[in-house]
Amino acid sequence: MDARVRLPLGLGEVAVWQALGLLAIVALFALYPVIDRNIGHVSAVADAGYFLLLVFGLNIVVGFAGLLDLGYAAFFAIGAYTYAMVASTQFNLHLNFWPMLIGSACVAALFGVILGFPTLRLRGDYLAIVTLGFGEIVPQVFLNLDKYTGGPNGISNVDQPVFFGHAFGFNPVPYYYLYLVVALISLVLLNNLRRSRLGRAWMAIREDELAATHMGVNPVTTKLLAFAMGASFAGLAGCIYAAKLTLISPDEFNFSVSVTILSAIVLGGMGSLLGAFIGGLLLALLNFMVLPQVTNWTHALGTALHNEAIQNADLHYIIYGLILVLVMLFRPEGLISNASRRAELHHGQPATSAAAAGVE
Amino acid sequence: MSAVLSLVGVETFYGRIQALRGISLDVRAGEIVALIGGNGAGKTTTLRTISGLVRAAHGRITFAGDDITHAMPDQIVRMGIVQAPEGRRIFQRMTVLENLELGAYARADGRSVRGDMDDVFALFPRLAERRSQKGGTLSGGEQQMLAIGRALMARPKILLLDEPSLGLSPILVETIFHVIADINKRGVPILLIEQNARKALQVAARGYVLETGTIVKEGTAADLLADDDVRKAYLGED
Amino acid sequence: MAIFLQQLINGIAQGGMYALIALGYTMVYGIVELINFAHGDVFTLGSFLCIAILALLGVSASGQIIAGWQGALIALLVVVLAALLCGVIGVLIERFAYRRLRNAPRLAPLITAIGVSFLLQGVMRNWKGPSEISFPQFLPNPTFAFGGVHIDLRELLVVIVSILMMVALQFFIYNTKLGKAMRASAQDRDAASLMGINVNTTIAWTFFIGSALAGVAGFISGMYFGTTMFTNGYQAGLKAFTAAVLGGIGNIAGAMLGGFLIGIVEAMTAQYISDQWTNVVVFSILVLILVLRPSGLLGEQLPEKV
Amino acid sequence: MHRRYIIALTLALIAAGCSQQSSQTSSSTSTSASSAATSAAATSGTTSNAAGGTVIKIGVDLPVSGADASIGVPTQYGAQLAVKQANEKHLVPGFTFEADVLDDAVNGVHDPAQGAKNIQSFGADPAVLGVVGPFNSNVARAEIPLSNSLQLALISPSNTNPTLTKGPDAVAMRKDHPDQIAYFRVCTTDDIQGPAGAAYEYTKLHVKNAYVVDDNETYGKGVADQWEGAFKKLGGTSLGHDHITKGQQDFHALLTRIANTHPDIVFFGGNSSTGGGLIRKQMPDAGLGSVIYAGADGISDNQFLQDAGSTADNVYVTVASVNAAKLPAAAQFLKDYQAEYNQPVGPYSANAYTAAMVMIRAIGEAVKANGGKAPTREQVLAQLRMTKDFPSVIGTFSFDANGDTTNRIISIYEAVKGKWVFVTQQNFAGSP
Repeated sequence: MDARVRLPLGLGEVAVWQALGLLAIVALFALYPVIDRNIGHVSAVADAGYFLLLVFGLNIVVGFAGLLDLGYAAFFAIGAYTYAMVASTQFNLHLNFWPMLIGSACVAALFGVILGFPTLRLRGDYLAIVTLGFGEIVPQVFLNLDKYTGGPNGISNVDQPVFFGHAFGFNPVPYYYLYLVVALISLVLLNNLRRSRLGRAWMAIREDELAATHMGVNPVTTKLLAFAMGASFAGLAGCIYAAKLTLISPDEFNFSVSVTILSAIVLGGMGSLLGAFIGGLLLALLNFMVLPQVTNWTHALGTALHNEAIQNADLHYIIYGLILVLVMLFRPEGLISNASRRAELHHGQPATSAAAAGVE
Repeated sequence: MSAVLSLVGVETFYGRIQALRGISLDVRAGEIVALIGGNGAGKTTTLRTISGLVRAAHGRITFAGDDITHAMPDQIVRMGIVQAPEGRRIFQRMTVLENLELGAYARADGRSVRGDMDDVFALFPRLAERRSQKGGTLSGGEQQMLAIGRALMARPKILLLDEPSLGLSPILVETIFHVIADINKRGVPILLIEQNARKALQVAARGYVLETGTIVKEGTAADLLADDDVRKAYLGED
Repeated sequence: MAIFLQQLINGIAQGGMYALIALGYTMVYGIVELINFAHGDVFTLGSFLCIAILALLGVSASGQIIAGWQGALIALLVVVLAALLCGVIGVLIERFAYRRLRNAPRLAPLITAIGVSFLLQGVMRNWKGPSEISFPQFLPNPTFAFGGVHIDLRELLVVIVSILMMVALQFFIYNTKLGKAMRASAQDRDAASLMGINVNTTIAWTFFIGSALAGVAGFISGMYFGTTMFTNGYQAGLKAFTAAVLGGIGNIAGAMLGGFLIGIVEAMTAQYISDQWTNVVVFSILVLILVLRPSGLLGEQLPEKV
Repeated sequence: MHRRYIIALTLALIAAGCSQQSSQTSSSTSTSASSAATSAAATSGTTSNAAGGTVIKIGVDLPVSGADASIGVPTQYGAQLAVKQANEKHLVPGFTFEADVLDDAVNGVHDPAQGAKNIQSFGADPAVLGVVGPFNSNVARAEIPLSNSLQLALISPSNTNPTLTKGPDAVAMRKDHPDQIAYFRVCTTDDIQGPAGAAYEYTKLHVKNAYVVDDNETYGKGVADQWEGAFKKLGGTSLGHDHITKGQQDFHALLTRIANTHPDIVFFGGNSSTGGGLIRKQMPDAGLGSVIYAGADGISDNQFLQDAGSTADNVYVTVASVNAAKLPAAAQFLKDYQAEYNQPVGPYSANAYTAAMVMIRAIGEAVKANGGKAPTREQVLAQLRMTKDFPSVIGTFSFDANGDTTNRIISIYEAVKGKWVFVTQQNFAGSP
């Protein structure tokens, strides 16, 4: 009854309707700039691209390897600054964008290892707090080293990519396709990575580090690889981000960025690639398109009603906060989660403590 | 003799996994009842369900005629159903004295607490020596004494003991079982879970055998000790 | 030397505020193992509530000084009301946003806490607008000088109030029945239930006390700085949290020590290194402490909970 | 099951996002990377007067929320008033102007990246022929390369940092069209403002020892350096120079350090939104209550007065523009502004009005040159570059080859018991 097709690139076997749905989504994304001729919209949707890359990267660290990272934006900053410093008037270096795309990813990965190394022994909340510390320190260092980074002004005049003689300029469409291509490659890559030896090692570490070690998983290299590969995605995202905006400043990489990326993963469903994708897309749309509109609506409503309070109302924070709370309350395991995981998580009854879970 | 504590058709779930599949048992006034069974049979879950730490999805639990199926854990303790849980679960960062005081937490009669503490110290002289030591620094046997002593501080109308002899040296096991018998002699009925089925059935009046969430056998302790299946499965005899 | 002492006073005053906020973090973490990201915003909300209560009492930011017992009475009334309101808000947050998730995957309550933080910031932003708002400084502020070092009443107030609060809290935790119930619930929630402790009520009380202390911090911070802003809780919260970790999370005395140390480190960094590096220094300390001694300065080295 | 549901939801959301966008022609499509980033309170207001004809939009990019709002909003009103009057007076027959306002403040403070995103938004809307803004120099640094590349005219009412128009930095920012400047400003620069303030405070207030603090931004650090250099040249002593961090609230430690050097004056380079008022407020706590506090136009706003409260006294600021109240040409403007908004003008309202008027005039000329048809952005720019002896409410001026105004007037104000009081103004028209 249920006809199934095998997808290429190791994406596995899915039902026909799922394959068609997937195809429709890819087609929709591929054609979006043709459908919507408004450059401003394309630009906003393109910006969802860097956010998705960040979500993919953090998903390796948090979702696959179970290492709670609250300062992931630091690597985004490192990637963006790497490219901005070598491809702008800052030092009058103008390295080419394409090799630097890889270069930024490598530098970010290197810092992933450097910042990951001291945290290897730490678990759970302690790890989260150390990464939070790094997330605060890194942008502050960029802010203070103004001789190299332009301080609070950031670095402007960042070079834009040129693709076989075709300059990207300020037109968002080429950036949109660049993000789309990078995101699609990343998805395929991550999907295969998840089922590779390394991917299984990450999940083993996530479920039980001690047991994984006994099974022959080297926790040091496994964790460092998670940090490095996770950070490399942030490096990629930072590089394209800096090139598209032609400007970066340390304010762009604060705690709320880390938090938003993390909430996309948790919202989507921890450890699930599809979940990360959906969560990332939903939050990007919410933050880049829907919520900014809400402010405009309340403003328009206030103007129409001649009510200054409504005119100046800013519901962005309130709505965003409410969404996070409500989704977590009603679907603590995220929007996408497989059945076994759900069963495991829903056992809790009001009077049962976390310790009780150990009884079964 | 009527039952003090009675479970009728109790079913308990952890998520979708059913841990208890219709347990019915009674504990009557003044008796020790042993609950024996293998790992994962549902013994601890039974006690947790009685104490209200997990909710029974179906069935009824009554205590002295009152329905306590849906009561909160603290209410259940206040009614006099007191448990010394598996693994002792003493408060590691509190002193022996503080642990005992917490045992009496639910009691309204603050004045007699001091006297009861002396009784506990009389029962376990080791605890008296270590009264201002942190719980976490005690040895396993001392922790078990503290766990039982703490339960006694609540002046239980019924005592639920979960694996009191687990991990103790043979001498300490003897001591603990003496104390259990001693407590029972004062008129406190006890529901006892034990890995050491032989010892348990030796002090108990009656027993229940639990397998995968169901009671497969019940009877007087003597009958169970004599039962072939029980001997094979739980007493290590061929 | 005088300058060192003067900076020490600055550090202790600022540290007292961090310590008060840190107490809430450490109590809540101790009992439910949740980094309550909304706690910093409850602190800011405390300042906002004080401003509102003062307005109701007819005290505005116009700079009127109310001396003597009248001023003291108003201050007392405001701080008590703000603390009560913050406490109630803390309890409501726990009841509606966290309790359901007590046994959910660890990240779920963390995200919820962040959501509540955004929600509170949003409410404050719409309430008083998105810029700095003035906090009425209605108390006289005499300065006491000795040996080249001066301390004013506000600084003295900050230090005295925070130390008083901490001593009271320490007494409460160790010597009252509820305090013991809190410690017991923090160590083993199930075992606490088996002692007849109502764990839900105990956790609610923990949030109440922690949030009420944040409300007190909101008052003294408003008096000390004279302004507040809806985003202040974020930085203050992070620093206070650092203080809690530095002292050993879950440890009351540790939170106080950590708070004062962070405040002093900040002041000394501003004096002897540079003002712009204070955050880097503070967060570097956080990282170093956690890497070298995860249990903090006063925390006990216990096997990790998994 | 729910997978299908979520995919449907995603598609619905995308669709919703698109339709909302298209129904709101004037809305911002860009936000900051920060989740908390919001385009705030007064954003995206569209002023239009249905006079008929083709709509030409003038973008307005200013910080109009948070601590910057108290100076940003009156500036915005200045620009909007110009647009309204242009429509009423049919200054360009056959065309209706619209002011399209975008906020460049994130969390209540001006943000360069947000500014850049706003310019990209304006650039994407073909109806936008020019932009009034930005307010802050660091935002300008982010926007100038963009506007140069897009050849979209950018006229700032208030940017005072000299490196935006002069020197190697300015050249680097015009890399796409080095010879076709697209950035202009109607106020003078900090190489005039800083020394003017220093001279006033050194000679008139007789202060000799200064401590300098800045917020480390383009504008703040720039004006602080200019002030400090001039102050030392006059014979004054600089006891120290520190940078503060954006978002900082506690300045007690810094002020104690400053108090230890016993200055006569503390100079702050920066904005009210970056700490200008809070520092003043905390000065008495460190024993600096009677020390003179000075700054430049960045703190010449109501937010400063509000933040500083009772300490808003004995404070001197410079403003890189005329005091409109002193100019006969501005009398009508002041009256109209009061009538329209029922509040007094801000320090840069007249400048924004002038910037918008210059823009409208250039568009009008371009329309004429184009035979009555809507001009291109390049044509508007060409007209702007030719602006000569333009009579405005802040005096008659031309744009020089760098896009700077030839009108070089510095006004000095003093905060007296919580109010800004005009002290004097000086014309530096002859200076380089």
